[in-house]
Amino acid sequence: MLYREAGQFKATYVADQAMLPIVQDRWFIAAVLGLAYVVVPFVASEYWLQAVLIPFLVFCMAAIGLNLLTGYAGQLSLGTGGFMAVGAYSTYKLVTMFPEMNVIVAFLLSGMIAAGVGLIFGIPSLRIKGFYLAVATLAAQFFLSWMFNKVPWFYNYNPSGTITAPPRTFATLMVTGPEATAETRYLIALILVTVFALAAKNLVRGRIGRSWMAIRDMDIAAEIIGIRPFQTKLLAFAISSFYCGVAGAMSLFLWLGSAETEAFDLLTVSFPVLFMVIIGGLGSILGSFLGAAFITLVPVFLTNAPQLFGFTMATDLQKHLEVMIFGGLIIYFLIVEPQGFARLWQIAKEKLRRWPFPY
Amino acid sequence: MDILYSFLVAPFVDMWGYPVFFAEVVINGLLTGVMYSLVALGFVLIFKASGVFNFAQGVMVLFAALTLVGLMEHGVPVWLALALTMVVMVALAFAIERLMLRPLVNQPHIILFMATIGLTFFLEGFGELLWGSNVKKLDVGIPNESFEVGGILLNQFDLFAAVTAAALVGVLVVFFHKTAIGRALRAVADDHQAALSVGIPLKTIWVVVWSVAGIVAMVAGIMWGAKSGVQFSLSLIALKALPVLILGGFTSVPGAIIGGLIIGVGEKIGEIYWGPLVGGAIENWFAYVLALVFLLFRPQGLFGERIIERV
Amino acid sequence: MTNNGTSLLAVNNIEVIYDRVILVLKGVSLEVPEGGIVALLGANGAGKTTTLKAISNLLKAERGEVTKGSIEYRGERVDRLTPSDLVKRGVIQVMEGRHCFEHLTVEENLLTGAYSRGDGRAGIQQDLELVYSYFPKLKERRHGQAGYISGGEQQMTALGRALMSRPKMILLDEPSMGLAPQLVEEIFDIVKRLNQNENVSFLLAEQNTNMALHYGQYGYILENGRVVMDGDSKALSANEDVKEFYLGVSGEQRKSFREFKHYRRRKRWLS
Amino acid sequence: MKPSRLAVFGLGALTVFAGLFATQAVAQNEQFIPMLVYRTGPYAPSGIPVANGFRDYYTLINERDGGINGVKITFEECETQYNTKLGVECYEKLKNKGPTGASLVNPYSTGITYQLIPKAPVDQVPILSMGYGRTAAADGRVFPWVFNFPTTYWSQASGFINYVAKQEGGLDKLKGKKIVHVHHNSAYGKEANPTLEVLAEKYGYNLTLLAVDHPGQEQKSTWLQIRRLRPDWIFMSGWGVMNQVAVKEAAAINYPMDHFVGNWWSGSDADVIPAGDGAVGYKSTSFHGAGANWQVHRDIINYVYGGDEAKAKANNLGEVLYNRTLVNAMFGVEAIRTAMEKYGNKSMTGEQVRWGLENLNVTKRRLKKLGMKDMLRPVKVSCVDHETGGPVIIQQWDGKQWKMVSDWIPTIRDVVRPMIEKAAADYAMENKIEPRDCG
Amino acid sequence: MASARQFDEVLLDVENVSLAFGGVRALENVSFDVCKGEIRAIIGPNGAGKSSMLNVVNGFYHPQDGVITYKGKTRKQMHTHEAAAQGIARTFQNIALFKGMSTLDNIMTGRNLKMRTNFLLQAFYLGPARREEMEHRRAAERVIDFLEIQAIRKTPVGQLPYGLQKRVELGRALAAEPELLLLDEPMAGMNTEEKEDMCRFVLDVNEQFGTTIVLIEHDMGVVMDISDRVVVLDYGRKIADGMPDEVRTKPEVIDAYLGVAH
Repeated sequence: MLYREAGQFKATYVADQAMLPIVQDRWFIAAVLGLAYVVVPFVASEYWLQAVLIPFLVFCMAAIGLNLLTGYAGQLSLGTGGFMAVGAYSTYKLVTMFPEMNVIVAFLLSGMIAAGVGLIFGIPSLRIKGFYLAVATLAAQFFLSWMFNKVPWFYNYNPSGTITAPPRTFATLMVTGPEATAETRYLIALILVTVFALAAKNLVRGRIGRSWMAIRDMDIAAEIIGIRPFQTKLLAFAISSFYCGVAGAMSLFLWLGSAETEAFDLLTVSFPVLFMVIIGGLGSILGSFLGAAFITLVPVFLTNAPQLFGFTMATDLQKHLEVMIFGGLIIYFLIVEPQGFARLWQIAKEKLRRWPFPY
Repeated sequence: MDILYSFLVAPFVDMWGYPVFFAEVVINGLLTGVMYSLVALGFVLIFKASGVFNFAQGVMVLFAALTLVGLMEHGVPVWLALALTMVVMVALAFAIERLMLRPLVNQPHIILFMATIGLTFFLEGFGELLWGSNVKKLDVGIPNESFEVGGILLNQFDLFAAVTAAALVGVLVVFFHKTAIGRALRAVADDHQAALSVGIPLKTIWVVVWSVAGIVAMVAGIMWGAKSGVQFSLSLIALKALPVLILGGFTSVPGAIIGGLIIGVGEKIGEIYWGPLVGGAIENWFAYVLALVFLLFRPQGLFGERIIERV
Repeated sequence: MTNNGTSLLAVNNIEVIYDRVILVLKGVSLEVPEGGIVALLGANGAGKTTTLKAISNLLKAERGEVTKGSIEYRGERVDRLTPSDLVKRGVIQVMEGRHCFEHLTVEENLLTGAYSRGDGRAGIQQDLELVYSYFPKLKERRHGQAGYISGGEQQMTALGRALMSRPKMILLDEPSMGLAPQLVEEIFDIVKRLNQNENVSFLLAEQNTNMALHYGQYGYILENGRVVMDGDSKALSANEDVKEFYLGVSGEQRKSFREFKHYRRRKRWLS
Repeated sequence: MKPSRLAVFGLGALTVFAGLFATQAVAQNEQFIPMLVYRTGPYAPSGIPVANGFRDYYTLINERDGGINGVKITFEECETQYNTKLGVECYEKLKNKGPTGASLVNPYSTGITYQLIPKAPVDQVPILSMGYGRTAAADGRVFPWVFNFPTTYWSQASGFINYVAKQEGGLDKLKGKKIVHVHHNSAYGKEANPTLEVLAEKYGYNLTLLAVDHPGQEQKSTWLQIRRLRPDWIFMSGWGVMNQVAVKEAAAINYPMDHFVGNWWSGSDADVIPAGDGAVGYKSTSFHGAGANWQVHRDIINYVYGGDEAKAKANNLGEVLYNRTLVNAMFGVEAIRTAMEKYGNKSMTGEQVRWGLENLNVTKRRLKKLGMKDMLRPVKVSCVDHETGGPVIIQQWDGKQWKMVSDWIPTIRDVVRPMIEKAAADYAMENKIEPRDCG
Repeated sequence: MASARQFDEVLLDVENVSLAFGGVRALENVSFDVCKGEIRAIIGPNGAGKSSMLNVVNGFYHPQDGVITYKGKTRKQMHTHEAAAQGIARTFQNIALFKGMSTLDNIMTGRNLKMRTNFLLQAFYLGPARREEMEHRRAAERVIDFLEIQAIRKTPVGQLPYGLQKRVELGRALAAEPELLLLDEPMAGMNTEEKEDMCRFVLDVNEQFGTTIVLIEHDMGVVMDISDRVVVLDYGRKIADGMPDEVRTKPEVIDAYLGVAH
């Protein structure tokens, strides 16, 4: 009975509609945020920040974006990488064209540009559904990466075709470029993710979220209720692409520092983000975090595990085993709970609620 | 105006002016398309019979080719290596059924899709663990001479691949529509639970389907592996099969072939006649745009089964 | 159950849990005699479908599990068998909502039912004719896609498909759902004929209590995962509570649906 | 999974993760060199000989010489799968290992190099991207921490043109010749384009650029276009499976293979083996000798493999990319040695190794001593010039092995160097870097 | 039996509507009217075109022929969102709830058309968005109270038993405060007790809110008891129209639909 809801009554609808109506949940989230904002920057090594936590945050952002589209609105997308590339390249263009522009503003503007692009590639969703819709988003993915590679204007005509995040400050604090400390970049990423995760949560529990889920669950019924499918889907595409765009900008400016289109590839970005969303839990913001954690952290853990346990093996053998175990774990967790970690989390809470009684 | 001319008129003038070359482009496109279809077929088989979009099909191609070539490197004669590889693929099908599909029966498509991603990772590691990551030459004795017919250059190997693919499709069409097990396969694809309830043993069906898909993967592996050597990249040809699948419909064996041919010819013509105008290397996205245009007119793919929608 | 000795199917005190948390059946026992039609009655969500699926072993596919009790068919424990093993032994379920294979033709649908049989083409052809003789409408539609035929025809297809496996026992879930009155009667008549001519036993989960008790010899009433009452059809039909809550009859008169607006008596067997 | 098991799993994972925070004790008097390798993944066929070359050379130095002036080399492999993101993770993991941190880093991937370039001055880890990476980094005033000697993509392209001119009988014969550049459609693949374009203007040959999309398994349209164009020469900047398919397709359209020249990442053993006999005659550029008949190889067989030649061959001894990394490892070791001349025989810091790289002077005599006599040309790096614009050599596949078939071919410095300086200046401006004064 | 109520204001008038899919005729020249405030039943065998008729009325299908007059406005065909905006709501034969959402969310979705705030306000849950949400929550709660489904407010509807799902679906339609409510087999698959409950709700809606109801139902008892007028369809044609008692004695209706037993 650790997790007791009993005795927590809500007297107003406002309280009942709150994001975290249960007091234990509120404490838990507060603890996580405290840890992330206060403890981690002091404790974590640069390796942890740069190679583990910042990418984790970038992928959280992208996964939330994709979850809005795929998990909530039910539109399968494999174009995440493409939309992230839009975010990254437009931030780069904005920041180099207007060196005085605040870099965070540039992030948000690029998000909007990505939203616009997402809108265009969302148009086929009017007619095409399910796996077939993936073709439109794949076209987006391949076309965008081709375009950023082919049109030299996007990389300021530099001969190598690679874009590099120039050093920029945010209120005297160096936030991008090589001089920016990992701690700063981590905190900026964390703030962005917190704000946008909150916004996403608000969206999905309100009118818009409900219309997305309605379209996802039963588009015909939704239409008959008066939800316009086309507008609703397009809005999902736009908002989702906005998140992906910001994630792309973050990945260039706060994480990688320099990138070519290959950094936003189908196999290394779009698919993994989709995996995060599925294994984390479709239609769950928390799931996006859990999924991103699984896909980004487990390989890191597996890479480092043999050394920690004190045995070494050949690099390739280790990698092969690592990949095999990772694949096995995916299957294992799906068998344990097909609806993803978010559902597993719920079941665990359910059990805690009844603990120590079996049912 | 010039731009309009070079996009809208010049390519056609070119095609008209050099018909032999145009014919060669089309023929090569068709032959490439057949190669795509070979990969797409494996997807179709599994999707049709179990509703699973098998992300691991590309890796299965690699795995089969690796096994074959690995055995041959150990001095096993070609015919025996082929037979042994088939055995391995069937064994793999058994393992997949037992460890992955059975516990996930009746789950939504997207979950099974995700599980095949896990399988992809596993097979990637496993295949290379067994046989190493180095590139291997694959030669099962298919002739590979080029010859010219009326100014058109043809390659024996490409023709051989086309004939093989045609034969495979023929066999599979008969299998699906004329045999009891084929009927059962289609029933399973429609409704797992109902299939279970009428006594169709999912176990057997899945093992059969995955075995057949494994063998198709082996054939695809031989054809593609002969071109590029057997190496990790072989698993990436799955990406080439995607637009084909989408165009042809996930559930149609002939669709995989026609889709492959359309994509093959379309992307070659696009690349050769329009590619240079925009800097080239447009094949990848062009294939998808082509598929997209078709889909806008037929949302279920060219040969996909009609989506039955009722209120 | 009174007429003992020839019990074909016996369910003893089973408990079913979904998703490892949700307890759906809390100890259900029932018996079906050889050649009988037994009705399983109860409100929605009472556990009728779950009971049938527990017997046919389709639960696993829904992450459900029989955690206690046993199920015996002809004296043999069958709760660990696969559905296809059961079909081979002659127990087949016709699921609620028909579940036809939409993209197969009607005839192909029927043929899938014969999948588990080993007795060659001739036998199957013969049974196909038999099914068509029971459902002449299906013969007209034999080449139509099952996704496009009407609800009644789909129900017939589903029943015919089950027949193709030469069953001894059919678990029939909600055959009347969404069907016009005339069709409902037709379906039940066929059930009766099958029972008499082909000696097929039925376990019938049904909302339409009237029909179920009319055609069945014995009935169980399920509420909230428990059997709250059982008895032969006549006895059940005569029971005051059954009359009021399941048959909509008060005293000797059928009550108008308008009346319930203002007054209702609560049930006596509360669970 | 029951919550208890879940908890145990979680706790276990946590403990292990916490362990990652702990720093490890390190021995003094060691020189740590990180190795970013790709023994798995799509480019493993190239990555394996690369990794083995590094490993064998460092082991050789330790076994034969007892380290660099008595300082043992320690190294650790980290698998990147040629994936930029994993590469950065590896770099972060390894950059602080050893008593003085990473001495230098050989990223062996264009993407990873680009990532590390901005980090190098901050982390004080010099980058040696030998014959790859950012060409503009050859300007040492803007990129003090990045080295790409002995030569770059741009120099290489000019070397290829010089080679063609020689074959055709002089630079003036280039006029009207048709040259096709088949390139990987990526930043790497496009590197040679500007140089080839500038030279086309200068010498009057017709240049056609044909991009091949990643990964390059299907190149029919490219080779159809080539069949139609019938170019006199083909230059290729390919990578991975693209090379193997291109060689096979070239043979299939009966293109004269000796007029088909790959760049130095398109001319390894793995690139030609799958094509079988079709590949015979195919050429590629290089900046070092091929084969296993150099002194250094004999030393490796003796000291590293205990005389077991077969085992050494199984570990790619003498393959093109293996030899390339021997050279690469040698440069790193020699830079450390150079630094020690100034700072003393102890573990060098990244800053000191950087000095060593910038003042590296590998002479003919030094090469002979290292067992690499004539395997490559002497190299002298300077503050301004981190590339040295060294010559290229052409090798040809004879069906069994790569053979050198040309003399050392000079590059066209007067065209390439100004281009490099312009690109470096642009980079400096965009990233607000004040170029240093090299006096 | 229903006391014969009198209605004169026509709310919906369907004239000579024909509908075909490919070559198959689903409706042929069907005409009927629905008066404001009445309960109108449509009966007929499976496949007679009853659901198609509802789909035409709320704009999901577009008839090839015929005109529809709704609230005095005549048009050839409706559009779904138009129909919804003008107060036509419906339930479905095979429950079409949003399975992933809770009961409350499903009912709130029914109020979607009445909500206005844009997504930026929503994303940050600012004043107007919050106020609007609360206002509609109150409305949704009224529906929940009315249907007596307070206990399952937060339960995902996918987990609810069939009967309750039907009730939630009715709730979703009611939340839109419709003028015309189309119910497609609201009592299919229910036992008598549940049907009694459902009838009570239908009658209450009709009486308390004055909502006009068009109802497809197979249970003749229900149809006879609660409907004011009945249309009978068979093979896409209208074969009878009138008071329940008139209709059920017609020989055509008995032949096509009721069978001898009734």
